Amino acid sequence: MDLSHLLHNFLAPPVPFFFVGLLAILAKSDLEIPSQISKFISLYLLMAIGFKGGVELHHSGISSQVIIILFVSIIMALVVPVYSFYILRRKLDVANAAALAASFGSVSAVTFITASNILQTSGISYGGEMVAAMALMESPSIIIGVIMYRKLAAKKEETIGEHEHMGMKELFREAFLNGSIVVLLGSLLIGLLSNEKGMEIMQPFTGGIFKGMLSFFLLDMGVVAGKRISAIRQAGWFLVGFGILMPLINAGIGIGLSCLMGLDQGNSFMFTVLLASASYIAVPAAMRIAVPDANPGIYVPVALAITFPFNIIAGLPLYYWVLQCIHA
Amino acid sequence: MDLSHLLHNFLAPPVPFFFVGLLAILAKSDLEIPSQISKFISLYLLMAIGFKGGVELHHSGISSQVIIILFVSIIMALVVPVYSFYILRRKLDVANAAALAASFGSVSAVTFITASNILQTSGISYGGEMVAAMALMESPSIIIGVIMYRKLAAKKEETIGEHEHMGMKELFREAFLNGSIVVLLGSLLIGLLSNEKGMEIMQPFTGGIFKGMLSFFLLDMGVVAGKRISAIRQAGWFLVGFGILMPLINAGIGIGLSCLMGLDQGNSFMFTVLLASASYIAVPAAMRIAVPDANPGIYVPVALAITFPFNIIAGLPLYYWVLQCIHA
Amino acid sequence: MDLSHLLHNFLAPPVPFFFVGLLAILAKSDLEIPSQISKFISLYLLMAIGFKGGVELHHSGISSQVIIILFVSIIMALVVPVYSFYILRRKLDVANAAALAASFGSVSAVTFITASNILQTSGISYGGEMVAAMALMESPSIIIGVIMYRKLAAKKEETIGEHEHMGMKELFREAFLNGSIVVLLGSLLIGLLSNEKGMEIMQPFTGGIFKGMLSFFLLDMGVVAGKRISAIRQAGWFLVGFGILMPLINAGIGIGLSCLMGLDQGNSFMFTVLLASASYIAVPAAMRIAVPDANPGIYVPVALAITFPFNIIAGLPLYYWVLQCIHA
Amino acid sequence: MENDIKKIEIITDSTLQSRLVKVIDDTGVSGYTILKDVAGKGLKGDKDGHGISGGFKNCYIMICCDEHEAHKVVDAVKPIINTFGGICIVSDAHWVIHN
Amino acid sequence: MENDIKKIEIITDSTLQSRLVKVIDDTGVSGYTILKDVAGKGLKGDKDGHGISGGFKNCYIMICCDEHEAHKVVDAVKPIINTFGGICIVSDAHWVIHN
Amino acid sequence: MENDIKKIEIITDSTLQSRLVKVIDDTGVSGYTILKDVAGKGLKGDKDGHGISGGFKNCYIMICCDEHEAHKVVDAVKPIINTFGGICIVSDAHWVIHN
Ligand SMILES: Nc1ncnc2c1ncn2[C@@H]1O[C@H](COP(=O)(O)O)[C@@H](O)[C@H]1O
Ligand SMILES: Nc1ncnc2c1ncn2[C@@H]1O[C@H](COP(=O)(O)O)[C@@H](O)[C@H]1O
Ligand SMILES: Nc1ncnc2c1ncn2[C@@H]1O[C@H](COP(=O)(O)O)[C@@H](O)[C@H]1O
Ligand code: NA
Ligand code: NA
Ligand code: NA
Repeated sequence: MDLSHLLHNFLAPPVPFFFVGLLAILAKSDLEIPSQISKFISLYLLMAIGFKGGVELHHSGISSQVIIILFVSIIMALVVPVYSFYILRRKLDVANAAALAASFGSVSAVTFITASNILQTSGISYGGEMVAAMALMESPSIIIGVIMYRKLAAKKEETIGEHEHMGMKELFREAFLNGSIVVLLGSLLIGLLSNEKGMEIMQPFTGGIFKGMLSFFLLDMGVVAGKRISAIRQAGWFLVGFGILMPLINAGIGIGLSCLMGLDQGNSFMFTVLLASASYIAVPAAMRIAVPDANPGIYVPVALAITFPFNIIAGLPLYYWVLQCIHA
Repeated sequence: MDLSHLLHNFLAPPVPFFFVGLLAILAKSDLEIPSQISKFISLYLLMAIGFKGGVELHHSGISSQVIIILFVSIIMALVVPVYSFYILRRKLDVANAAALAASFGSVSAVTFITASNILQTSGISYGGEMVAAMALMESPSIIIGVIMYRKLAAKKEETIGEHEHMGMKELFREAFLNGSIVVLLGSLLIGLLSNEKGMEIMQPFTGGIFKGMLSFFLLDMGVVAGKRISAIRQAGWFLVGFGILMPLINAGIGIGLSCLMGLDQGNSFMFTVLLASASYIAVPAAMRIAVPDANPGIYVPVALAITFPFNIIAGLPLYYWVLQCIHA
Repeated sequence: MDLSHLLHNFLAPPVPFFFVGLLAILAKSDLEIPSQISKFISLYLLMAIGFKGGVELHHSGISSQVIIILFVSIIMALVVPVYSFYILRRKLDVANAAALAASFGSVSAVTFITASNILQTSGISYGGEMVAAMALMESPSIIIGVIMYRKLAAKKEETIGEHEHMGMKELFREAFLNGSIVVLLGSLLIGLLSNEKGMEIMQPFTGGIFKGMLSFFLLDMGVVAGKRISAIRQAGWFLVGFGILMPLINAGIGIGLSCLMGLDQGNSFMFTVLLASASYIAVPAAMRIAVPDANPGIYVPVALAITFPFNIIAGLPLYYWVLQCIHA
Repeated sequence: MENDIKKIEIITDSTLQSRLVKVIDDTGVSGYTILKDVAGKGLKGDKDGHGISGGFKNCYIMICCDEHEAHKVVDAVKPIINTFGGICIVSDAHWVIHN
Repeated sequence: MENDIKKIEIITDSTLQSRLVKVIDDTGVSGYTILKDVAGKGLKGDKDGHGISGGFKNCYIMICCDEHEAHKVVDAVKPIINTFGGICIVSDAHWVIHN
Repeated sequence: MENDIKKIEIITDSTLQSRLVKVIDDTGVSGYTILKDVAGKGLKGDKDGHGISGGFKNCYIMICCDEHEAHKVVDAVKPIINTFGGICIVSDAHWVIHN
């Protein structure tokens, strides 16, 4: 599949629905997806991708390469927020830098799923371990972000009353047991344990209607990105630049590491996408409580209205193309 | 397919679910479809019908007949509210007449979809341009309705404070950019641009589960119609008559115009249904603001609890039968 | 299919999703399924199971055995609450005993559906009349429960003002016309009247995505059961024992009656499951009003957090195994 | 600001909503406002507002009216709340706009 | 308890929400709270909050502010409510915490 | 009408709901009412109540209790609101019915 073919992919569903949502909001349409529906479709997508990943893993087995991938993924989820934090500190205060760094250390499931969709249309497969990697990369950066915030914003903490201070235990629970991760990991496990019959049985749900549900979700993402876009102007050029350059840098690192680990094209692409994407669901929800003096009006729009669309529009084709050149 | 065969269709899903909902409410059951679910399924139906229409249009291409159909559709969407208004003025005040006239100038997507379902079971196809026609017919009557209201209810307007008066720009936005139209047109465009692969990929979502989702929606329509039916008694016989005769008159005009345009049986049927149906979603929402002194307790039940069920039960089979006689 | 094969079934979706939900809550995850989504999926499941049951019944016709099954089912729905009540009275007051007895006289649709799923994976069929039996068994126990409460808690009633006292007519409406029953019966009827085409058309919706939707619902059931589980401790050991022994006793009676009626293995299993399951939807909703001084914090958790999981985990395999031994 | 009114707020089990609306309608007040998805806790235990099991959701009904009407509403609502549980509170407010 | 404030409550058709929010924002108040799924009944008939037909749902907007701001909000909101219907009431309350 | 009570209203980020409920439960009040889908705007920016991104939704908690309990609730809630933002207001009301 050459680049023109790839670009063509962006005219086929699901991706263009993102632009329908985005343009609708920019044109001041009243289009709105009910909030419980967003939640439902997001859980559905996690369930489907988790289950399919588990099934893949069941087929491939847990090789030493799988272990390496998972290990490197966790390491990167711990390292990315650290250097992101120091870059961000040049312009942001500790709280906001920590929150945004955590966001970039974590992953965006929808970016991952959209990427998997591109692979599928190109007839390239990827391993179930990438879904496991995604699950494992969601939370560590939350812990790192909070630790950096607590260490480096010492004075702030004093103002937080003793019993309001979130204990480490509570923090870990918040980070590792939020609903999204539980559904993703649970479905992965169930996929892993399912016999062939279980897979066939779930196919119309997890496979058949998947693209349609993803289209619907991307429509919704477009709406939300459109609503958050005005916040970008307040955020200023530094953050816009960060939201675009950071995924490129992380993707570069991802491509390098994939080569070192000897991953095939599919896995390389998915690993790169994990590094390049930023979380706008699990991380912001945790940061509201764990880093209360960060401003979600800053850190969410960067991940949601800059990095996410950038990845969808330009990043994914670019990473795909680079990896194809490497693997050709 | 003869008439008995056609009537038989009304015993197969999705249509009978409408009666389940209706009878449940008349028997005072507490059956209720959660409101966000209604919104979701309604967006789903628009997305599916839009996408399928776009795909059809992609196949057929945009011929001169397509242009003619779209042109005539818009003209009718502008003309129907005018004569409807003058009929309604015999009994209603300007505001209510304008609002109800706008409703009849516009279309009901669910009636259209139910009609498309009848064609499908009969093995007759219709062109994607009919979906485009539906999209184009949704809004013009809103503008016409508001203009008539403003011109003819001069005194009323004075009571509306200067800055409350909805500017023409805002009115156009309200009319042409409401969420339903955006999703319908966006999906149409995406269908139009999709390659074969995109179509296949969406099939289980936009095709497979479509009938089931429509069944669910008609169940909901039955519930809502049942709840609005008591308002009919207050509305009086004039409005009941209008709600039944107007679709018949408009269907007659539709059948005539189809013959003049030389449409095939499928397109004629869909065009007729567009003319015969009345809007109970986009138009009422716009009228609440644009014609604030009209009573939605009057104009919505006529479209929703009289014209819609009338079309579903008697209208569609009738129009189908007449057109079959003509095309036989 | 031997027992190991059967146990294997519990590792394939949908059942393990129940445990994901349950464990998530016990681990204090914030996992939550939006309430309107729960309602939607529950209506979906009823629509699908009703429609499929109707189609089955259409195929099999209404034989004398069907009549016998329906008759016996109603009788049992009237008898079970009576003996349950007297068992419960040993520890509970009249109101709570009546409410809980009504719950056990009625059925759990999700238990029924999960059971049907086991049969399907085992390649065993059951008749559409079992779905009809389920519909007929939902409500009678509500009436019986309320009658026992009113007869035996005479003093209580005096405190309830004249016009608050729910009339028999209102009670019957509440019992027989709640939304779930209407959708179930309506869909059954539509399935019964559908021609072959209607069935095929609905297949992707009522069949294809069914397992996936059930998985999602069981996830939700796990969450709710997890939340109600703490109430069990307050309920005490008597109720825990009741919640486990009662389904066993009723299942025993069900197996006996199935033999007497000469049912085949599939029908026997489904009939047994109907008797063994307890309602946590229709009955509690009716009891809130009809038996206002019963404590829903007692009677719901027994049905939802004890009997339901017990049946799913241990009951269904056990009943299945016993019936297989009998029919082998 | 302008007219003094009473604001009545009722919170009780959802299953009672239609019954309450009926008696409130009968008092002839000009309007009321309803919230359907209300969670909470009271003497009858936790209502987590969950969608699966029946009977764990509240409704909230608010009525603005003059003092005379308020007495009528309270009298109509009282027996229902007394029988089935829930709360009803009244506070003072002022109409600013109502047409 | 601490500072005296005014609590303004507005209930009207959902379609007016964005318009109201705009004029309220313009008054410079520090915040407001919105409920989107509100049913009810008033002079313009029943709003059953149903999802199918447009125009049968209310929104509820609540603003806490000092008396001076309250006058500004009421002046901004009044023409909208007067034109399109709905209610606006004001009552007294106290800030306990607000940072 | 009958007993004087205090009505406490708390609006803050949804993620704090379980934490608030816990401290409120500990004060021993007889009940509270919760709304889960609350939008709004405050010092911490817009909450459009959207379902996709975490942390853009509020919860609303209302407690009716006597003045003594009200002090306990406010004391319990204050540190949380002070740390994480949101508002807490108190107003006067009267029990009409409560059993
Ligand atoms: N003291 C209270 N303050 C606020 N809401 C209450 C209070 N007591 C009860 N409620 C509400 O009323 C509902 C029904 O109360 P009950 O019947 O006492 O369980 C509860 O679920 C709460 O939502
Ligand atoms: N007296 C009232 N008390 C409480 N809510 C009211 C009252 N009047 C109107 N409302 C609310 O305001 C909405 C719009 O009012 P209206 O424009 O008069 O129909 C109604 O649907 C109710 O939700
Ligand atoms: N002045 C106010 N009036 C009404 N609601 C407010 C006000 N200030 C804040 N809120 C609500 O409290 C939420 C959290 O406030 P904050 O933490 O200041 O952003 C907001 O999203 C609003 O829903
Ligand atoms: Na990342
Ligand atoms: Na029309
Ligand atoms: Na039973």
